[in-house]
Amino acid sequence: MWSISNIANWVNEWLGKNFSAAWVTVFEMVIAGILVISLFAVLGLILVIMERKVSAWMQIRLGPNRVGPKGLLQSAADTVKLLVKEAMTPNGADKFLFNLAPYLAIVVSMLLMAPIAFAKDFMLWDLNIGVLYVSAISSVSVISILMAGWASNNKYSLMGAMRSGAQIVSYELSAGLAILSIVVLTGSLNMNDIIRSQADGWWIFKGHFPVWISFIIFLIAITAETNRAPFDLAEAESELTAGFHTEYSGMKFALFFLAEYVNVFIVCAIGATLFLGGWMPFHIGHWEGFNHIMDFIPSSLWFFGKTFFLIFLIMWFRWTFPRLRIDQLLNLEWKYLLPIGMINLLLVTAMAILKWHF
Amino acid sequence: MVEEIGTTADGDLIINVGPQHPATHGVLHLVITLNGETIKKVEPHLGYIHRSIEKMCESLSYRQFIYVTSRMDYLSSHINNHGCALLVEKAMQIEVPARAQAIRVLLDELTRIASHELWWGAMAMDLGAFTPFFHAFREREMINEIMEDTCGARLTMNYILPGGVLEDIHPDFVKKTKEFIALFKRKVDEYFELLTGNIIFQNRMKGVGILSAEDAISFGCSGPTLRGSGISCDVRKHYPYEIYSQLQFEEVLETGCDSLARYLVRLREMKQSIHIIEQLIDNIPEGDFQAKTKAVLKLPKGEFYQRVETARGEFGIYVVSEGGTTPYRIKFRSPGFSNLSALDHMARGSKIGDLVAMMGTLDLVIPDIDR
Amino acid sequence: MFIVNYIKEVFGALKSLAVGLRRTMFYFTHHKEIITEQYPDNRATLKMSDRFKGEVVMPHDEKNEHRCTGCTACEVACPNGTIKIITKFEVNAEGKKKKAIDKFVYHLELCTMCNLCITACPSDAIKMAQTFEHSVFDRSHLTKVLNKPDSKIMEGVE
Amino acid sequence: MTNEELKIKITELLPSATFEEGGDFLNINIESKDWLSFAMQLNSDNTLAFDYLFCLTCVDWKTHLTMVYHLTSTKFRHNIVIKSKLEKVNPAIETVCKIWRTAELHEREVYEMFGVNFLNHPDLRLLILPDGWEGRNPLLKDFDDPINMIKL
Repeated sequence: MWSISNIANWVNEWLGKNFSAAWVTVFEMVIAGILVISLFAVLGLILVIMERKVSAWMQIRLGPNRVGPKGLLQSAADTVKLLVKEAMTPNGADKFLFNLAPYLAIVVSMLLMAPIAFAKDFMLWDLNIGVLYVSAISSVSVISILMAGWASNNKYSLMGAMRSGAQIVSYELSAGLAILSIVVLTGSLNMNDIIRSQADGWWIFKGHFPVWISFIIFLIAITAETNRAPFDLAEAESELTAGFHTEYSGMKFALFFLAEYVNVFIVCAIGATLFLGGWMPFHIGHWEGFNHIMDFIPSSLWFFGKTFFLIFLIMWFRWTFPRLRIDQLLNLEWKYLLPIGMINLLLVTAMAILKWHF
Repeated sequence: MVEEIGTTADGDLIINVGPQHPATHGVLHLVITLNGETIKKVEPHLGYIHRSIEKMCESLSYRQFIYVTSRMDYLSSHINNHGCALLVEKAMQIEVPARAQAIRVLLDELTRIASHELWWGAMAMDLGAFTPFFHAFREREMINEIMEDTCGARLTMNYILPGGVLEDIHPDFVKKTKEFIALFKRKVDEYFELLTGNIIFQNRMKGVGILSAEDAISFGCSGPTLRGSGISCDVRKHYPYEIYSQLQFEEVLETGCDSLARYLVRLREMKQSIHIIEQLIDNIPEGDFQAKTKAVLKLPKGEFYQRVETARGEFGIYVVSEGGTTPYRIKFRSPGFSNLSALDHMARGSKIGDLVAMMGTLDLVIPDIDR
Repeated sequence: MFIVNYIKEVFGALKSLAVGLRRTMFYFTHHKEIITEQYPDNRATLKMSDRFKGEVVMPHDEKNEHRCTGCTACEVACPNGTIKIITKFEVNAEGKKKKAIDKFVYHLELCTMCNLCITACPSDAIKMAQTFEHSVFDRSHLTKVLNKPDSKIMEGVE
Repeated sequence: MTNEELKIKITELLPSATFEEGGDFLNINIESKDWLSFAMQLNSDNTLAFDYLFCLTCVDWKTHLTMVYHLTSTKFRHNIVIKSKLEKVNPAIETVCKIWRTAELHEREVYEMFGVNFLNHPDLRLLILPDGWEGRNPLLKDFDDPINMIKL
C-alpha cells in the first residue's frame, strides 16, 4: 500500500546505493530541512486562509473571495505583500535583539517539528523522550517574545511581552500535567510508543472521564501557550495596539505571524498524538474487521485530519469568546486548571494502576 | 543605549492611548499613568476633531443650525436634530402635527436601537470578541436601510425641520420596520448566547468600573451610565417631549453600578425601544407631516433650554437669543463630555483591560465630546 | 460546601462557553445567513432608495433648458456656502434685459446633504440625485457647475 | 418645589440674589463673590438638594461675561439657572468642582474658550485647544480667525 514511509525508505536506499554513509546523512538532513521549511510555508498559507474563512463564516461574511478560485490564493497574495514591505527597525530599538527575535521564534517552531510522527513510521527524529523534548522546547518560544518586546523599546511591546511571559510560564504547568496523564497511562515518553498504545482505541475513548478532563485542560493550556484568543493578551489589540509585535513590519512581522500559526499546528499535532492517536486509524478494541477497513485510509490522512480538527477547535474558540483580563488569566490557571489537573493526574494514576481503562 | 522616556519619578509608565488606538473608536487621546498593569491616573486630552460647532452656529440661521448637530453625536444624529427642532418650536410656539410627532418618535427609537447595536458590537470587539460586531451590524443595516428609504441618508439623516419632518414616511416604512422588529426579536436572544451569558464576559464586566450613584450624579453622567447606577434620569419620562407621555414604556434601571449594569441597561433599552415602536407603528395618525412655518425663523429674545434623551444620555441645547435670525450664543450639553469626566474616577486602581471595558460601556462618541 | 460550589462554578462556566460555541457553529454551517454585499460586482443590480440624497443636480430637458431663475434662494438657505450663483444679464427676444444664471457653482466637497436648498427653491430647479460614487483623485473635481453649457431657462418659469 | 417656593427659599439663603422669570427655568442672578458659599448651600440643603450640574457655560455679552450654571435635583426634579456677571477683563470666579465634579472638565472648557479664571481649580489647563495656544479665546465675540473661519 502507498505510504509516505515507503517513499522515505526508497529515497534512503537510493542514496545508500550511490553515496557513502556520511554523505547519505548530510543529504538526508538537507532534504529534511527543505521539507520542514516548505511545510512551514504551506502550513502558513493553509492556516491563514483557513482562519480567515472560518472567521468569515462565523461572522456571517464571505471572507476572502477575490484572489484565485474562491479566494484560496489570498494568503499567497498576503505573503507577497508582506515580502515587499519595508522591514523597519525603530530608532531607539536594540537592533541586534530586535532582528534576532523573529528568527528565534521561527527556529523554535522548527525544532518542535522534529519528534512529530506525520504518518506511520514517518518522523524526523524518533526520540525516546519526545514528549519531554516538546514541552521543554516549546517553553523557549517565550524568549523570542520577551526579546521582541524588550528590544522594541516601546511600552506597549514591553507590556505585551511581560504578559506573555507570565502567561506561558503559568500555562506550561497545566499543559505538562495534561501530557503527563497520558504518559502515566502509556508508561513511555516516546511518541511512537504512545501512538502504538492506542492501537486498540484512542486514549480519549479508552481513558474515561479523567482523560476527557485532561483533554479539556490541554486544549485550554495550548490555546494560552500559543497566545491565541481568548488568551491573546500579549497582542491584545484593543489594549496594547499589537503587543509585542507593535513595532515589527514586513517580513519580520510575517515570521512572528508564521511562527504563531505553525505553533498552533504543532501543539495540535501533539494533542492529536496524545489523545486522538496520532496517525493511528480509528480502531475499536478487538473488532478486527472494522479495524482492518479503517487501515485502508492512509495514516497521514488520519494524522492531518485529527490535527486540523483540533486547529479548527482553537479557531472556533478564537472567534467566539471575548478576551480574558490578565489577572483572570492567571486566576484561571492557578485556581482552576492547576488544582483540577493535579487531582486529575491522581485519578489517572489510580486508573492506570488498577487497569480501569480499556 | 535604550533611553528611559515617559516615566514618572516613581518609575510609573506614562502611556498614550490614542489619538490613534484601536480601543478609542476615534481620536480620543488618553494619557494614562500605569504602575505595572494597574492604572493610577487617566487624563483625557481632547480637541482632535473640535470643530467649534457652538461658534459656527452663531452665524447660522435657525433652520440651518439643526443640521450641524448631526455631526456631533453622529450615532444619534436624528435625536440631536430632534432636540434642536423642539427648541425652535418651543420658542416660536409652533404646533407640530400629530403625524410628524409620531414619525419623529419612531425614528428616534430606531436611531436609538441602531446606536446601541453599534455600541454592542464595538464594545464586544474591545473586549476581544470579534463575531458580535458583525452580528450587530446585520440588524443595524436593516435600520439604516429604513432610514435611507425615508430620510434619504443612512447616518446623518437631516430629516427634521422646525415644524415637522422633511417628507412623509416612505410607503415601505411600516412593512420594513415590522420586518426589522420580527428579525430583532429573533436575534436578540443570540446576543445573550454570544456575549451576555458568557462567563469570560461576565467576569470582565462584573465589578469593573464601579460608579456609585453619588459619584455618577456628581460627575453629571446621564443616560444609561447614570441608569446603570440606579438613578432614574430618563428625559423621556421626567421631561416628556412629543408624544412620549402617551406611550407605554419602562425606564430601564439597574443597580449594579458597574460595567455589567450599564451593559444590561442598554440591552434592555433596545427592547423598550422596540416596545415603543410596536405601539406606534400601526397607529401613525393621519394628517400633515409639516406645520406651516414662516420663511424666516426668528426666535423671541430670551433664553431657551431643551433636552432630549439621546442614545448616550441627556443632550441639552441652550440658546441665548437676541431676537435675531441667528442665535447669540448656543451651548450644546453633550452627554459624552460629562460621562467622560467620570472615566478617571472609575479607572483608578483597575487594570488596562478594564479601561477598555469601561470606555466601552460609557459608549463614548468622540465628535460628541469634542463638538 | 466549597467543593460543590467549585464544581458547580466550573460546569456553569463550561456550559456558558458551550452555548456561545453552538451559536457560532450554527452560523459556520448555515451559509444562507451570510449578508455580505459584494459591492462593485453588484453595481448593475444595486438600486439606491429614490429619496437617497447623493448630490444636488439641476435637471435639464431635451431642449437643454433648466428651471433656475437665479434667485439665489438656495445660496441663502445653504448652511455652509456650498452653492454660489453667478448671474448675468441676458437680452431676450423683446430686447429687454433680464437676469439669468451664468454659472450655478456647486461645491460637493462642502455639501452636507441637508436638503435645505431644494426646500428653498421656488421653481423646483434643483433636486437630489441618487448617485453615491463621488470619490475622485483631485478635490477640484468636486466643484461642479450644474447648468449645462448654453442652457437656457425654460419658458414660463419666473 | 415650585418656582415660587424656590424663590422664597433662595432669598432666605442669599438675600442679595435677584430673580428673573422667562425661559424655562427660574433664573437667579448672584454676585460672583457669593458663588462658592451659595453653591455649597444649594447642594447640601435638604429641601433643595441641587446635586446635578447638567450644564455649565459662559456667555460673552461684549461688555461683560456671564457664567451660567444649570442645576437640577435628582431627588425633587426642580431646576434652576444661576447666573453671575464677570468682568470682561481678567474674569475670575470660584470653582465648584469640589461640589459637582463634572465641573472640572466643563470649567476647563470655559477657561480656554472664554478665558475665565477659575480660582482654586485643581488642574486649570488647556483641554481642547492645542498646547501653546496663543491669541484670543475662541468663543469670545471679538475672536477672529481669518484663516480657518469661512464667512458666509
